Amino acid sequence: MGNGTKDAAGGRGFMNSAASEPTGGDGDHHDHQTVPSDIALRVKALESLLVDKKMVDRAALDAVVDTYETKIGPRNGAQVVARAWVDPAYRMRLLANGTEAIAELGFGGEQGEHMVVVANEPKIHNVVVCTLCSCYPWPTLGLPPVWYKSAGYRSRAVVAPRGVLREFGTELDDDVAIRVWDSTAEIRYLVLPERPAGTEQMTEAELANIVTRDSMIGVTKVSIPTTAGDEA
Amino acid sequence: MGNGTKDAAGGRGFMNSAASEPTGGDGDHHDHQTVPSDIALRVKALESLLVDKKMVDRAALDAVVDTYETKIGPRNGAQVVARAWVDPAYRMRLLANGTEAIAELGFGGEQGEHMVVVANEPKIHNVVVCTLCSCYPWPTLGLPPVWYKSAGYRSRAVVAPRGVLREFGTELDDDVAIRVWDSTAEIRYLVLPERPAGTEQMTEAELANIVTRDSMIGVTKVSIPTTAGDEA
Amino acid sequence: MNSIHDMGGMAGLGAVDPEPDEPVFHEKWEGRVLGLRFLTSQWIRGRNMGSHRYELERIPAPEYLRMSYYERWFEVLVDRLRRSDLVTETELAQGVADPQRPTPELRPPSSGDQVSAARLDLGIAPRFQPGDEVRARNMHPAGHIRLPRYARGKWGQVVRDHGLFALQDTDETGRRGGDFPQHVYTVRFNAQVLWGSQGGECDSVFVDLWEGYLEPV
Amino acid sequence: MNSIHDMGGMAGLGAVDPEPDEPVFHEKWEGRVLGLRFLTSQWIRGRNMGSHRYELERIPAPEYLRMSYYERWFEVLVDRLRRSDLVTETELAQGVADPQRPTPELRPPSSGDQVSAARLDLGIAPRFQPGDEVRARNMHPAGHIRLPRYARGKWGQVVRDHGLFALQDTDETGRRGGDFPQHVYTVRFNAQVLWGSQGGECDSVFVDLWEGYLEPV
Repeated sequence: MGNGTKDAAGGRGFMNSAASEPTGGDGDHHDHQTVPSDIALRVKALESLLVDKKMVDRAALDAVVDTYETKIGPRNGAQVVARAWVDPAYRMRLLANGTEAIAELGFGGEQGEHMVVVANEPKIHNVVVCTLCSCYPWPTLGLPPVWYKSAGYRSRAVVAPRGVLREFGTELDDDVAIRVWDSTAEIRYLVLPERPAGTEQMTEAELANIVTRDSMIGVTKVSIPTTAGDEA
Repeated sequence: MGNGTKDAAGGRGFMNSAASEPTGGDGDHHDHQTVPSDIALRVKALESLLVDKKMVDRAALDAVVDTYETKIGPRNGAQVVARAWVDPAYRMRLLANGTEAIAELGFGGEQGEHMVVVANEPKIHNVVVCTLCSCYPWPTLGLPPVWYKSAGYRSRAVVAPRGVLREFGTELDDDVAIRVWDSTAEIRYLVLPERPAGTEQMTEAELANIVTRDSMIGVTKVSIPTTAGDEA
Repeated sequence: MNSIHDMGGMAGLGAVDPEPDEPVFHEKWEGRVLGLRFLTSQWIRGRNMGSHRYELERIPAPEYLRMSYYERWFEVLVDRLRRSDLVTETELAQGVADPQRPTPELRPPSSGDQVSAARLDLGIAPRFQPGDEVRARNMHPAGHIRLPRYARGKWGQVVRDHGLFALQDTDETGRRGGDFPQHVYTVRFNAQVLWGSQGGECDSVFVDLWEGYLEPV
Repeated sequence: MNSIHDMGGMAGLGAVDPEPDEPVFHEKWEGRVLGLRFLTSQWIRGRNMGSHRYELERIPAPEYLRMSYYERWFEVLVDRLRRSDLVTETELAQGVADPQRPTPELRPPSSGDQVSAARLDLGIAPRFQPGDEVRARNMHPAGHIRLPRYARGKWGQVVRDHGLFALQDTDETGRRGGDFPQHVYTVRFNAQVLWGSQGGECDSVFVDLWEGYLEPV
């Protein structure tokens, strides 16, 4: 007890992290680290029990985990974005009916049944949150990162989006209108980021490689990685 | 870690205590019990330091603690209520200017500088809360009990006063209007409870003895204790 | 239910703190919880267990804020399995089935179950059209609702009608009384309507709201 | 600041749970914290430490909900003494004064100090009269304010003018820029205006509000 209240110097660590616009970490940032150590054992016991009762098939369970760990993830969404960047007709279909256009590339299913894609423009920046829960477009982005599920993001994205974006290194001009999408119902949102300048020569596959998960949530823009060289 | 999530049977104790209208305790109800064990030592060190620095005089500190522990408490408020019950002119002064009328009995000072007294009537029941903090009329009621400072009371008294009163055993008829006073500024509130029937023969001192702290916060009514006999 | 889960607009709930190269699951048990939730849903169905979301929201605030996402899922899953009598305390502790107990059977859906998120094709006309000005109702029921506190009582403009969806609201026990299909609209709220001068002048928050949450301005 | 301290109307924050024959202090250190807070206030004065209440509200929600009342007071007191350089980390750890450090001096009040709660006699006319209908402003500043979230944007009726008091609001660093004396009014809100049909039809909530929190209806 009490570890949460004292930092190494015996002072109040929490007063430092209480700033309204925290900019740095405090070294204990991922809430999974505070999980009781016995939960792994309790989950294992539940799994064994349900298999023993023939309510759950272990191979099916393995398959679910494998699907979300290796098959479904933000590379799917990056393909959608890259296609929209190179194919104006696809972009129109995507913005008119996200679910159908995303299905053209083979993506759909749980938490992606009702997709809306919102496009960033020079003076419009979109950002997605789920304040009540952690709703997220799984087929295109995979499972959400811890920060998306964090109370800090869920609470502040709707009231202080500019401050939150700044923490991701995203500085927006004052005249850029921010549109925050709170996924309170069954619709799931994907942000279509702006195609960065200097990518005119890139192929669709190369473009997909520079599209990040965070840019499709809307907390960052897409940029050309410095490690990709300057040939473009 | 994890003690909070499992009851003796290994289940989720917190799901039981999560009901919107909890009626019983869970055996770990007073939040001081969860205080880190080292706080007593840290307070002692601070006191020694401040005395050593001659910033605090230990006799003055003892006097403050003694004052709040033995001299200021709800017996003060009970005298105010009893006087109002037996003296109609005092009652009028009390409701017109609480601070001055309370000062007539010698009570005043810190957290009692701006007193308003609100009277219960057959169809009006008053209850006091401080949702933002734990403001409380110290000169008449002493320091607040733990439950008054609890998040449960502060959060629910304004939205579900009838349910909160029920937990104190106070059942109000449906046609009784509840007036909740949220002490958000510098005014402090004292409830003047109704004088119970059957107390016509009691002296002012006897009446003061049956006035409880909770009745002056407004979560209970005053009743004649069964141990007081039936002579009245 | 005005629990801590409805946190939009609050302060003091911690930093955002993204993790570089974050794995899908930080520990193996997290993936198992995800899979177990999916694979047990057919068993919990028909047992009047109500809404998973409702149960998450009933977790008291200090626990809710302490627990990770998958930890909350796990605790709610165990609770639902136990309350629906699919598993017992002893079985959970031992991790093996009690041979004295009958094998559970699958059941057809009951009215108290979690409801499908599918769009419904029922031909019910919408009350509002894109462009309509609406006000979100000021409602504080004890059950699960999908109208965040920060939007209640505020006016906005309907920008899109998504069609009919079953209402996910529950009563104060987590149960639903039926599908209550309603149009779901995206409503645009100006940030300064929501947050006063703290909101950005040109900024907006778009919230998807069932028709019953809205009234005409 | 929309922290967890502004909890009026929330659910899931625990039972009320009164304790029979509760002592004034459950442990000896609680009384000492109370006394130390009182006796150090003259020392903290003049050191631009801002508002004690603001500091309490900055405690992150999980800590705030875990800590007892006097524990919060103690942590804020230690923090203020340390930040105002009246004590050092080493002194706190050892419980004795560092002989190398100068004896602290009392200082006259500074504009950044906590403000007095006294009624002010300045002859500023009130904007509102008892009976006036008013609306509480919808404001969400980053500093300390005394307008609870549940009342923001709601209309009520002025029932009493308590006279002039210094505004206790702070900026986002906990400091005040002056006294800003304003009339404080008790405003009566109908419970159904605040809580919709969840509120009692005949019930009201009375909230004491500085004039600047209010606008005419």
